[in-house]
Amino acid sequence: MIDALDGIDGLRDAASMALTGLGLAFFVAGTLGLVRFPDSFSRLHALTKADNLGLGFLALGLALQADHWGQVLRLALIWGLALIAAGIAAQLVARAALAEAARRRR
Amino acid sequence: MIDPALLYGLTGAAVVGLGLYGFLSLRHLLRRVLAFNVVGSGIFLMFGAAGYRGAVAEGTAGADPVPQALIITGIVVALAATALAVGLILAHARATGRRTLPEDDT
Amino acid sequence: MIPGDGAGGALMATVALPLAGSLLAVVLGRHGAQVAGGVALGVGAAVAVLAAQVAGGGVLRVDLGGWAPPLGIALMADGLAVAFLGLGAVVMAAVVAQAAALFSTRGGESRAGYGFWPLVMVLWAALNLTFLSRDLFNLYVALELLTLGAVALVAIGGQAGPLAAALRYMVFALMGSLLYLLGAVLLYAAHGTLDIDLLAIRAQPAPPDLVAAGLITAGLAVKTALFPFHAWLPPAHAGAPAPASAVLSALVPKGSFFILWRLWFEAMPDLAAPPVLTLLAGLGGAAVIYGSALALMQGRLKMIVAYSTVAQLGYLFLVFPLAGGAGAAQPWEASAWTGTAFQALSHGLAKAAMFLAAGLFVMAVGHDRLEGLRGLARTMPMAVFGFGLAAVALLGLPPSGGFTAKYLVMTAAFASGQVVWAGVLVVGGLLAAGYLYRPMAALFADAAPGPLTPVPRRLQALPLLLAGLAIGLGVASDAPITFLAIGRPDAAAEGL
Amino acid sequence: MLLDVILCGMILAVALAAVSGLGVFRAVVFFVVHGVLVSMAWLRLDAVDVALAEAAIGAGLTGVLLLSAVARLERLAGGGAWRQRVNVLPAGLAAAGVTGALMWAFLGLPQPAGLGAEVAAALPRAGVENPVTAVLLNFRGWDTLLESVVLLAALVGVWALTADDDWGARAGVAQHAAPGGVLEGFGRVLPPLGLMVGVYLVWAGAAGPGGAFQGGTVLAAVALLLAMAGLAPAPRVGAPALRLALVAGPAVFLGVGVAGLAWGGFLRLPPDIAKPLILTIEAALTLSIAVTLALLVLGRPEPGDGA
Amino acid sequence: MIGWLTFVAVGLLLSLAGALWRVWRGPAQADRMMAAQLVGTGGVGVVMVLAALGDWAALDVALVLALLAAFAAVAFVKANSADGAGDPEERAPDTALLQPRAGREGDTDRGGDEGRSGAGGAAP
Repeated sequence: MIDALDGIDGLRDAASMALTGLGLAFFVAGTLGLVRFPDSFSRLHALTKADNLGLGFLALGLALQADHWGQVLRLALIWGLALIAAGIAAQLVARAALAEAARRRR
Repeated sequence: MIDPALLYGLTGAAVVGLGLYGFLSLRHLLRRVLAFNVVGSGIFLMFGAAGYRGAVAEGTAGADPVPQALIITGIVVALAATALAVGLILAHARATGRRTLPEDDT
Repeated sequence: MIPGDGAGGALMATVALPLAGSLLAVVLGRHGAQVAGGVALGVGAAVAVLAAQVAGGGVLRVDLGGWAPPLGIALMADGLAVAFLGLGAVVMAAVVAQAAALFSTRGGESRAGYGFWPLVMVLWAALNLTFLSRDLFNLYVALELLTLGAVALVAIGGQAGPLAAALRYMVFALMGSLLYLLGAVLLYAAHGTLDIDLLAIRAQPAPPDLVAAGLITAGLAVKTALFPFHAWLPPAHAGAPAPASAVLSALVPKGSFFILWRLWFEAMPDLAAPPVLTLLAGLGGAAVIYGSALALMQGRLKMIVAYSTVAQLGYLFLVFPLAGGAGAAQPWEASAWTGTAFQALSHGLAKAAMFLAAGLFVMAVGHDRLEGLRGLARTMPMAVFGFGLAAVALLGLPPSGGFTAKYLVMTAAFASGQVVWAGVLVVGGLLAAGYLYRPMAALFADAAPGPLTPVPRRLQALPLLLAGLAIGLGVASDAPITFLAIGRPDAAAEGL
Repeated sequence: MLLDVILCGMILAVALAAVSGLGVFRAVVFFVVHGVLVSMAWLRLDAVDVALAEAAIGAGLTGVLLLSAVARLERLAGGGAWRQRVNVLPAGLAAAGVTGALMWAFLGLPQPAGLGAEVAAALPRAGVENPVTAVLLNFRGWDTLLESVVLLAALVGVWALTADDDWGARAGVAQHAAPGGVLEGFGRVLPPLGLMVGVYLVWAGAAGPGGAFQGGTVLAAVALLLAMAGLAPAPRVGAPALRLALVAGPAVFLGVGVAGLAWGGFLRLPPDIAKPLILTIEAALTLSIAVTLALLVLGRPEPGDGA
Repeated sequence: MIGWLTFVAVGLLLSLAGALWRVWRGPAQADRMMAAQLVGTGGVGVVMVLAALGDWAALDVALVLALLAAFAAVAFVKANSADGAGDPEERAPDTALLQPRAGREGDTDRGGDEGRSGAGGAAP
């Protein structure tokens, strides 16, 4: 019974390790995109998508480790807020980059 | 392995040094205010490290609350001073068209 | 020692009243002057009651919130603190009276009229707190409040010159605050307390204490505009409106000096290695010479008076080698200690009188260049006579308080064999005669003064009153001397 | 342990980058990043309350304040060749000297000393469970009262820099945003959530990390966003309601302090009613801090030129 | 589990280090702002992992960081708009810039090391 119990625990740990690992991978991808991509817009594209996905997986993975529901709720709220923030920031920064480039061309 | 308190304390001291260097050598007033904030955060890091060191020795849970309270007070006081400094810098720039103190302008 | 009972009320009122006044002035806007007048009366009464309590019952301690140090914050009123509170109350009363005419908000709420009153009352509360608090971090917050209030007052005029002066003041003051905070943090890290009396027990010449003492001294020296760091003071004090520059010059640097005084005589007396004390006094001496020399070369009256502040503040630093330092309490230490207190009080009164008088001259003539002030003695006799009396006090001629101060410090210098400081006093006095002669000559010149707006007599009485007090301090000097002895660190050793 | 070494390395690198190199904008961005890294460091040092304050103020408000100041300063005083640095050697020597002395002092610290035990001993009589809030609002309440007055003094100082004929106008520059645009959308979506988080932080401050400052800063950010998204115009400098809100925190705190004289001493909170007193003070303080910080970041009234 | 989460936290920190390089190098102001945005989001991630490692109360810090993450970008965007207080979306974008370019660095990178209206001292 006990090892069955830790079987589930083992499963839970394995799942959260996998998810957090995936999250980390997306973050690394986001950073690589930011560093390697040629121009502002493609960098913005890379970082916004990869990071938020990464954060989502990370939140999911950590939710498995949570002690009680309050933390899972907060993790979801954090991810939601981060999504909003990333979406807004990406859109506005892109427009600003466009305006800045336009100003430089004149 | 060196204990965390010492690591963060020495980092705080180094951040104070960097901030002080910037504060004394830079001429752009906004950068000097920024360097002032960097020195402030270095001081608070040292203070927090001392607090952490005190608490670990006494075995109380969490860092020593008195430095934490003083650091929060210090952060808010630093923000107030920064806001007034920025207001002054903008008013001075509006009056004289200059970003530096008169004696620093070549 | 009557901790924390009703007697604490008067002590708290000296700080709580100006705070409440500044809050009220922020809300009431147009009636700032009346609020400040009420606060000036209230604090005056509180200081009088406090003086009676301290004279009767000795040093008075209040543990805020009922929590004793090291957990809580303690405020303490001894003879020295109450004397400085008294200086603040008198100068502030005169400043409020003159500012009421300058920053009147009867017409409608104007910018300067709105901003001046809360700032000057916040400055007053912070200043009183620097005289009373026994907790290093509490003193840091008081110093920051003092700095923000003072910088905002310098910039309240709004022209380009004062704005640059306010910015330079802020840059120097922020540097001073950071160094002071660093020292306080190290002391807490080493001893687990920030209270001056507990530090006195726990301080020992170990690396953290030495570095902390050095940083705190450097920080406070920057804030007191000691010689190498004085560049910010003259343009700031000259650029501010007259009532503000009276407060800035007469009181604000004394707040940070007072903390330095407390630290070297009460928190870390045995840490004071003689070379450090001599260095401080040496910089003080250099400030006297350099400040006076520059005052000689100024064309504007307010710049002369501002550079005179740099010089006069230098005298205060002579107390460290004469009365500080380890070893048995020498008999002359008490007189050097009391003499420096007198110097601070008499300079405060005289300097406030001078700046208020300068404000009246600017009100009359429109500017403060010396050539424009020629012959003002005939049309504004009371203000010019007040300026003259203040000059007597600054020079240290008998019977002024300045003379008593110089006499006490000089006898201490000769008794302790450190004659060089006596030399500084003499040379300083001569140079002061030099830079004060030029404005006096202009004022009393028999040229016919040009067109000027009449200045009401009741305003002219203010500088005269303050200067009279500076003289009175010397005439009736025995009462203050005994009062200052209450709570002095080595009270046992009688003065010369 | 490796985590701390890397984090400290990054904090140092960011601090170095913030003070060296050319360009003020880059320095400001590095400072915002510095705020995020330092709030992580506070978590490693077991100081969650400070991490909250650093995240809200260091990474939040100070960044907004400096970023808008940079662009405004470029418009007012941009262009013209000028020397970035002067007296580099003395500055470097002084900085190195202070750093060396600090490290020598930190290494020379005797046995660790702290007040953790005293606070824990006095906590039952403090009225709140969170030791940091107990220190901030009871043991050292005097510091916190003065600090709220410091904020007010800074705001009055900033307002005193207004041009004479602009007095009485709305604080800061007139903000506007594209109707129905992304920014206005953000201004509609975030404030309810932000309000909830802010109030939660203040309320949670009694038992766990949080408190008037952290909550007040988040609420200030929400108010700023409403202004920046053009949804709510900044209040007029002379508005009586605004002035009462500004003064509420320090006034209530001072009032409770004076009332303490009846219980034996200034700022004395009797243990049995300490909690309600502290909660009222915190509510008033949060209101004042939120309003004051938002107005400090908005800056002096400038109705005329948008520049 | 603790070891793994520490590894993840270290990995996230190193990815932030990459973003720091972009903040230093990034030719245009917008690049630097993006990198700051990434550090913000990455910071939320690291704080979440630290909360799982240590005290779960640290989730509030991640909450505040996530809440305020977009503020720096909003302030930057508003400050760089035409009158310093506007919104970049108020004027129609100049779409000519978005024509695909074969292989060349995007137009925004050809600018000098400093963005034209960019930072600080005009003298590089």
